[in-house]
Amino acid sequence: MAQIFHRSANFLARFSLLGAVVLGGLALTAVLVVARSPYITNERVSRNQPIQFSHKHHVGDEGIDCRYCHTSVESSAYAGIPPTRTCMNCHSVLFNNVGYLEPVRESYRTDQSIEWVKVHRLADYVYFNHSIHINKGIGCSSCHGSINQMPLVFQASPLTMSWCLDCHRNPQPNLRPRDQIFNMDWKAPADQEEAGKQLAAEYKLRTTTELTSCSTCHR
Amino acid sequence: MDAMSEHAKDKELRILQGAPQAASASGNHGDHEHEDHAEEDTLRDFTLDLATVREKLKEKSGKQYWRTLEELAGDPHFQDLLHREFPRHASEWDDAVDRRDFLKLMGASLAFAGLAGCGRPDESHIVPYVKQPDGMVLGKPNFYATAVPLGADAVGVLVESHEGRPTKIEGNPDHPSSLGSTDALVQASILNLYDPDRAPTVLENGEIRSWSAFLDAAQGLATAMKAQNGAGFRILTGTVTSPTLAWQLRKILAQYPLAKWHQWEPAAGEGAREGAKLAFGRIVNTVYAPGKANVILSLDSDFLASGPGHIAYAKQFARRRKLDGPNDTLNRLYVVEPTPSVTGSSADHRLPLRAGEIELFARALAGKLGLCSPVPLSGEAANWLDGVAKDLQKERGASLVVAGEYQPAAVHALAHAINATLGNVGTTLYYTDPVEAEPTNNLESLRELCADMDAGKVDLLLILGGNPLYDAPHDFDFTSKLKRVPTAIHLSPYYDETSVYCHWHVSESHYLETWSDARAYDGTATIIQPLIAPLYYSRSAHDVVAAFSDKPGLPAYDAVRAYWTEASARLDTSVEAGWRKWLNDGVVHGTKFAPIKPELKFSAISLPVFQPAPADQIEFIFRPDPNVYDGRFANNGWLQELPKPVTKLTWDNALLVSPKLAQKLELAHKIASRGGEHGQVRSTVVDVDLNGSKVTAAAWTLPGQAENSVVLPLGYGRTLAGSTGSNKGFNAYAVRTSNALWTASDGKITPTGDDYPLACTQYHFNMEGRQILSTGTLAEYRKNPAFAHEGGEAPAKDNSLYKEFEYKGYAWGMAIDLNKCNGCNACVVACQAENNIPVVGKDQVMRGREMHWIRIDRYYANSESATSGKATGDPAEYNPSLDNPQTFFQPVPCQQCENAPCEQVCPVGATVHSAEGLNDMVYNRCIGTRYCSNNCPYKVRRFNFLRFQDWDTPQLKLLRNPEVSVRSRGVMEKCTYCVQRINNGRIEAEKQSRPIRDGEIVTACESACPSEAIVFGNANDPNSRVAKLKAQQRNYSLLGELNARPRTTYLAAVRNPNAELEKA
Amino acid sequence: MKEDRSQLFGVMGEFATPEHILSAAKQARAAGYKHITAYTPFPVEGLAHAIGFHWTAVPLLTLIGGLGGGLTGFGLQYWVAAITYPMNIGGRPLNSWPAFIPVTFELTVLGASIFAVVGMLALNKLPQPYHPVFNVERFARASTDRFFLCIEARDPKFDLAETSRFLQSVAAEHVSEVKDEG
Amino acid sequence: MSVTQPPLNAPEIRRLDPVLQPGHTYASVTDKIAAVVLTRPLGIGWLAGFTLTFSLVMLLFGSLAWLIVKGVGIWGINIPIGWGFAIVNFVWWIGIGHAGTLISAILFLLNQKWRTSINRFAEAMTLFAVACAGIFPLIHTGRPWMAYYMFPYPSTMGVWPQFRSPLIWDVFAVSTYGTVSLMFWFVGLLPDLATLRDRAKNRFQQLIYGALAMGWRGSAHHWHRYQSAYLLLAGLATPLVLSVHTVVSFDFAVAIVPGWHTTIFPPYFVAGAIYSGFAMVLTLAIPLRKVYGLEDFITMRHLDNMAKVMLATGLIVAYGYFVEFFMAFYSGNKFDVFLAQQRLHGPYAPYYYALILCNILTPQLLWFEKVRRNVAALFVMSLVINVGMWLERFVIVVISLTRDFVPSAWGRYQPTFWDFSTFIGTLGLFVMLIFLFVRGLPAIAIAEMRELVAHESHAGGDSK
Repeated sequence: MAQIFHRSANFLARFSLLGAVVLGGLALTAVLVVARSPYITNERVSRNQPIQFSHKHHVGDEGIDCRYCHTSVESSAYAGIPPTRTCMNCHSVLFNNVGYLEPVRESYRTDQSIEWVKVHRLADYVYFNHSIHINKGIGCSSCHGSINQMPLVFQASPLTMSWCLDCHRNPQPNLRPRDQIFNMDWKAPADQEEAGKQLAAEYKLRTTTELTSCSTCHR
Repeated sequence: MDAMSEHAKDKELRILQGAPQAASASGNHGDHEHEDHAEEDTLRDFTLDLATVREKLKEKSGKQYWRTLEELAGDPHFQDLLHREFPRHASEWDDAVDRRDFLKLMGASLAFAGLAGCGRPDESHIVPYVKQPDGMVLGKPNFYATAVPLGADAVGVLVESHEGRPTKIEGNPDHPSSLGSTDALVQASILNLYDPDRAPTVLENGEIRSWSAFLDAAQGLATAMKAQNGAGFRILTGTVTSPTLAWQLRKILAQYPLAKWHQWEPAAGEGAREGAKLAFGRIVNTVYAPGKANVILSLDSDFLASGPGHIAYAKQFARRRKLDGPNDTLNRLYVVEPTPSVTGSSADHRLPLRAGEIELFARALAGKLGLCSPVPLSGEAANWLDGVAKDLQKERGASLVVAGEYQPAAVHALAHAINATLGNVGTTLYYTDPVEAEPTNNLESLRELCADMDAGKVDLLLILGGNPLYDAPHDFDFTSKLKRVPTAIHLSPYYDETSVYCHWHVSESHYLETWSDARAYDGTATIIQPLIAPLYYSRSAHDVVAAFSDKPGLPAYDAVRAYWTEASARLDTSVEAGWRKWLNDGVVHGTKFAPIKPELKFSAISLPVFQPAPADQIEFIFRPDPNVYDGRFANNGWLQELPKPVTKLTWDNALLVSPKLAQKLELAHKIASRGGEHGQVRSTVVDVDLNGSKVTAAAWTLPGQAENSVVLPLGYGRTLAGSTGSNKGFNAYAVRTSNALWTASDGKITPTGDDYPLACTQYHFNMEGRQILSTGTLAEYRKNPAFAHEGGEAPAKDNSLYKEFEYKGYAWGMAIDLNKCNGCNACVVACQAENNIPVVGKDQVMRGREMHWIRIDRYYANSESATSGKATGDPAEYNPSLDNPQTFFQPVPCQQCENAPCEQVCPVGATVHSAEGLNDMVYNRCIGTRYCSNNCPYKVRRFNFLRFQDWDTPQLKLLRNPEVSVRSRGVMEKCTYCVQRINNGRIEAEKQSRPIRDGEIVTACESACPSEAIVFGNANDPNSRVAKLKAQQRNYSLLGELNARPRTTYLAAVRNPNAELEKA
Repeated sequence: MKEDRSQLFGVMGEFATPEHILSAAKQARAAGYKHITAYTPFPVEGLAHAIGFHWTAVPLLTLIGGLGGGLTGFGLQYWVAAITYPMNIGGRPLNSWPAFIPVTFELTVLGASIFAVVGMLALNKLPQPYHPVFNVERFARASTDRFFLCIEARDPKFDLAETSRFLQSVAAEHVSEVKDEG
Repeated sequence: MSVTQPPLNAPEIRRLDPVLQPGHTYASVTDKIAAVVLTRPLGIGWLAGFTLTFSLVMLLFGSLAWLIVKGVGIWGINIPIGWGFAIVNFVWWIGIGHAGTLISAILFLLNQKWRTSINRFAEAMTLFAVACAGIFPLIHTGRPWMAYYMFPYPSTMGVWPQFRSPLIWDVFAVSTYGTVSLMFWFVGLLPDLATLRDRAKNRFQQLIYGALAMGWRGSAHHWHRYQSAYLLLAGLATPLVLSVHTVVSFDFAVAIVPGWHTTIFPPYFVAGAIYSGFAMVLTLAIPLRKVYGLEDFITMRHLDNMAKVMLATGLIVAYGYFVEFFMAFYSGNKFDVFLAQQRLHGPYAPYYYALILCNILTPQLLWFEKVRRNVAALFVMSLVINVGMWLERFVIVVISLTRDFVPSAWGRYQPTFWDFSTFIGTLGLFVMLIFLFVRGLPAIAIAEMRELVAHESHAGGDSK
């Protein structure tokens, strides 16, 4: 009988089989990697805002406290986005005629809200509550990063569920004394391991099982 | 499309969003924060968006509404005009802007429905306030006190508001009609606010008019009327308890001396008024104190579930059913009634009698008590009477006889007399001046009006609320008479049957949209304050009446203020001083009526001889439907889908007949194979010929119904109720005539041969000898306090191979006292409102897919299974035990089993146990295998077989509770003990690092329950109420033998029958 | 007509029955040939032994695959249920090992089977669509009803003429050269 | 029997037909079987059948599309009956999928020569049945697009499947079974693909079969490893095939629903599976041998043996039914007792009686050789048994759910159009795949037939 395939077919056949397996593997891995990439999590993606509001300037340079604008952060689930009036408290006097603040003044004049682009988008269905985190010694920068160095705010953490879980399973490394909560430059001290334990006790933190129960975050 | 992202959007409604601003008590005209997806599009190109919205919503509802918006809200000329004409209103009209925002929201939400993209969410926006109202903390609901007016009563409530959206109604503990609880109607009334079918604006002969146009017209008419001194000016209202409205009306009558004010309340009986006249020569209001009575006899009165004060009565009554140990005592309730009611079902002794025979019974009782010559009774009634009479006499001063609202004057008079002789006046009941501002005989009042209309004496008819065209006695032929009236003006929330025949229709504001006031059953007044600016161009009765006064356009707020400024004099305080407190407390202090001591001018002897209809004659009685009442709630999906307390029917009314009669007339039930016992029953259709007119109805065999008495429930068969309520059931008004408003005879029932599918959520009523609802008598309980544990019982905790999980912190648990539950359904609707539970519609209910997280099972304790042994428990198969069965109710929410069978079988861990013992349900993890539901012995899990949630109707988005995920299609859902409330409560406690206090967290069902039957709390804390209840011997767990270890347990029902009657 | 650059792969004898090829193989072996292969339309008992092929690694591979699969299976389940995210599932213990058995078993079988099949193919150097023997015209019947014995050129004792004669001597019906194109 | 009949060594089967009609050579069997694939023109019958089944497959796709659009609500399921046709069909198909591997593996280990001519298409049938079955667990979920949650993969949520759930066991059991069956089938095919390659009539066939054959040349080394691998696979597939339906039965046995929670389930499900499996093999074999004139290879002996297997497994199933009742009353568990009564005179009693008729009474005819040798009778009976086994699953899955613990929640079930269309669709898919198979691949293992020829002729030689 005549030879059906050329000699090279042997290599091709084996190579393609192997290739298929390898490719499949790579594809799967790729999916998993992308799911964790900024493309999906929006981590470190900064957004253009209607007004080039610089947290760096207000927080870092002027040293304005977070709570001056995000008033309900200690009491409510929502930190709260400041109403135009809050801006005007200062800007009716300061820079009260610079062009780039016109949108603020306009909003105040016309009673039309400023539309900020949302930066932190939590996963669907999670019921996050700012106040309890603040009250239990989790500082702003633990999740939001060094806002005081961000001219334009970006999302500093992946905000994925497993990221949340990391801390809910072992909060100690992120616990701070109450007076450090709003300190953007807080760094864990050398003895954080020890301090963490003490703070956990002081704050009466709930057990890991309690903190990782589904209904702690999902309803 | 990806349902997940739809969820997300909905959750985002939390930080809302251009809801029309709340004119909240603090008087702030708050702006609002949006956090929307497609928000930007809607802003960039507003007009385009408006277009799309209009487009989208045309299919939905209220075409005119959208045209109006174009013409009114949009059109600047119109605005100028307004500003010129009524500068006083300029400010008010500014909220047209808010309406635009409202549109944006709707545009956005509609966009959600469409572009809910899979995968990567695109940019979304945060739209903060420009000036944030003081006292508003984003994400924290505010509660405002107001009242829900219904008939001759008003229930004080606290309304939960999220960023200006009223979302949930709770009872107001400071209010006498509520005492902190609510009922199904009150809970559901909030849905009417957001009803997309509401009349959107003012119409003149179907053409859209502005309010100002109406004011012009009104003024025109007013001058004409003035000219003829008001002759031919008629005002028709329902029962009015609003002092302000009455005050305004009286002023009008003063201005137009010849004008007349008529009243027609279709579902309120004349008996009480006429009976009082008969007994005391004047109309009085009777206030009961069931809590003080040891023996109560109800003469066809459903005082636990309907009529003024029923919530308070239920509470007081239930407190007397409290049973902590064998030494406690119970009160005793006797009920004589033609058709099983909630009250009758919780009676210790119940005697089914035709409504017409109740008077005979009352006379007989009077006779026994020596008020008149003895009246012979026959059969069971006779020895029943002896027992009751003895019991009542035994408890002089601590007994109570309550006459039913739909019983004739004589029965009421007799009740007054009997209570007097028993020395109950002043102890278990007292009298006050009537709560109604203008007590009149409604029937005569309407008759007179009709006569005048017929005689062409009426030139201007002002119908404030109500729907006489639908619910007036049909022999009055209101329609043709209304046609003779040159100008008829109708104020009502919907463009309904009556509106069609009126020249003007004004959309009536919901009580959450307007200022007003109302009196409770004991006279206590409450200022009704708006929580939200009107969603539509609607107005209140105050506005309409003012339009004819010399102060046209006087806002409701001013009217109310004005009245109370005047009235406060009598309260020795001033509005300035009292106002804020009144609003805050939800009651105007010092307005409760003082008891009066009317002199009894009546003796039973004086009554004419009474001859009851022959025993074999079928009597037809009319009763308001427990859910849609007189028809005004017909378009309320929650109430339509709510299984009626005793029949468990939904979406329809049916002719209720007794098993015996059903057998005689060969009326049958066929259990459809679709849905079956838990869904669909096909029942015989009959023609009812009555008073010369005819109606076709589905017949429903109801155990416990008096043999020859049939019930025609009112409120159905509406033709213009709205998309939800139209053409449901049959219209009993069609055969209701003025001479037989409540009880008719000489009618005929003839089966047509067809049958009709009825949606019945629980057809099987027999427990098949399983340990489901433990019941006993007080005697049995005293003999064996642990009787509930006989039959199946949970295995000991330690006989498991494995180590038990320990619950060290809180262990949430619930105890439901079956001794207190009367099956009133308040919890069911409360749960629906709290947890964003969708309405699925009749077809889906008939497939056994209703979504209620808590259901109320109704069992007949002493009923035998059907003779054929097929255990179908089909009343169609007659057996004597169904003539007057003992009825029990059992609320069944998720049992939160510690060894949850559902959790073990879920492949993805979508339902797992929390550290506090909750059976968590994680909607976003659920893939919908329904394995958990199969494996749930209690069948409390509910599944979104289709997309049941309404994602499109923007109004309904405003209603949703932002604290609870809105479940998408294909997801299992169930009761979580209101985990959102638990979490919020815990967070607050944690912030103050203190333990959660007992009673700090209440579930929606618990807070609604008038009889305090449901108690929730931390079972680990021995001092908590729930732990104490669970410690009782009556405490047992449903199907304990399965060892699922439910956290929800039940306390066995203990009835307190009269030993003598038992013997007899 | 360019000259034939193909080199010799071996000579092949064709037989009619299993019995013949079996004896032929035995004799070839006896004659001291090392590199012998037999091609048959169906497995012929003892033929492998006759050409001196005894041990195969397939069973060992299968065992390894099975063990691997099983351990992975149980390990995964234990890790998920008891270590990475321990959750109270209906009051069942974290390590509900009886519930983990089915999956463990299935993965054992899966692992073993895959190793068996893939191992078999790999050891047989399959896929190998091209092979010199296919150059022999009559070889087509090797998959129908003919039995072939091939003595390869790399055999130290191989000599085209000598070996061909040997094959005829053991009653091969045809003897043909097996060429391998370069 | 004629003298020409080769006396097989085993005396007790001497009086039976041969597993292969005499007079066949290596070439003749090869020609006959390969011809079906390589040379025989497409008959009008085949085309008609294919068209019909193909349109049914379109119906299936239509139903699935609508399902995805609307949700599982288009089916008759409700609360309390959360599982309806989807799961019934799943169990039924999986059951059918048992015969193939059983024949190839277990009968192979038991060295049953008669398996040879039926194992190939029995295995094919297995694969196709598993394919049909595999559709349902996926689509019966409320959110099929989320079904990947059932696989263990490192998600950004840090959550994993819940391995205590029998549904997860299903996922692994069914996918393993599918994979192993496929490999088993392919390994068996290798030599035959080589045969087809070598006999191919055109370049196209050559390339296709050549590629699939992977260069198989039947060298002694190949055969040696091949046999060892095949034996091992058989050894692995045997416990696997038993485990699969055991796991499927766990879906019910592990739950607490009365009528599901029974220890008898695993054995009786497996028996039931084999029962229905053989029924289906008969349903396919009888027309197949007729149409393609393979009576020589699929002889009465095969049919007879399969009938006997059906009889045996049928009796085990009957025993299962009996034990269910016995345990209900013996244990005195009131829920089980109630359910037992329900089966006898509940609203669904007719289904139960129908099932008894199909699965227990009818097969008793197989005691008679006359029936076993009547091809038509066997064919009809195989259909009856397939129906019966479907009913059994319906009775177990649906009827148990209609009346469980709390009477207030009792309900009933009525399938909708979409329930039926989906089921019929899968039937279409199954038959269509069979149609493609018989024309694309040798329906009978040629190499093994040659082995058989060798064996028989050898035996014949002795008898001389």
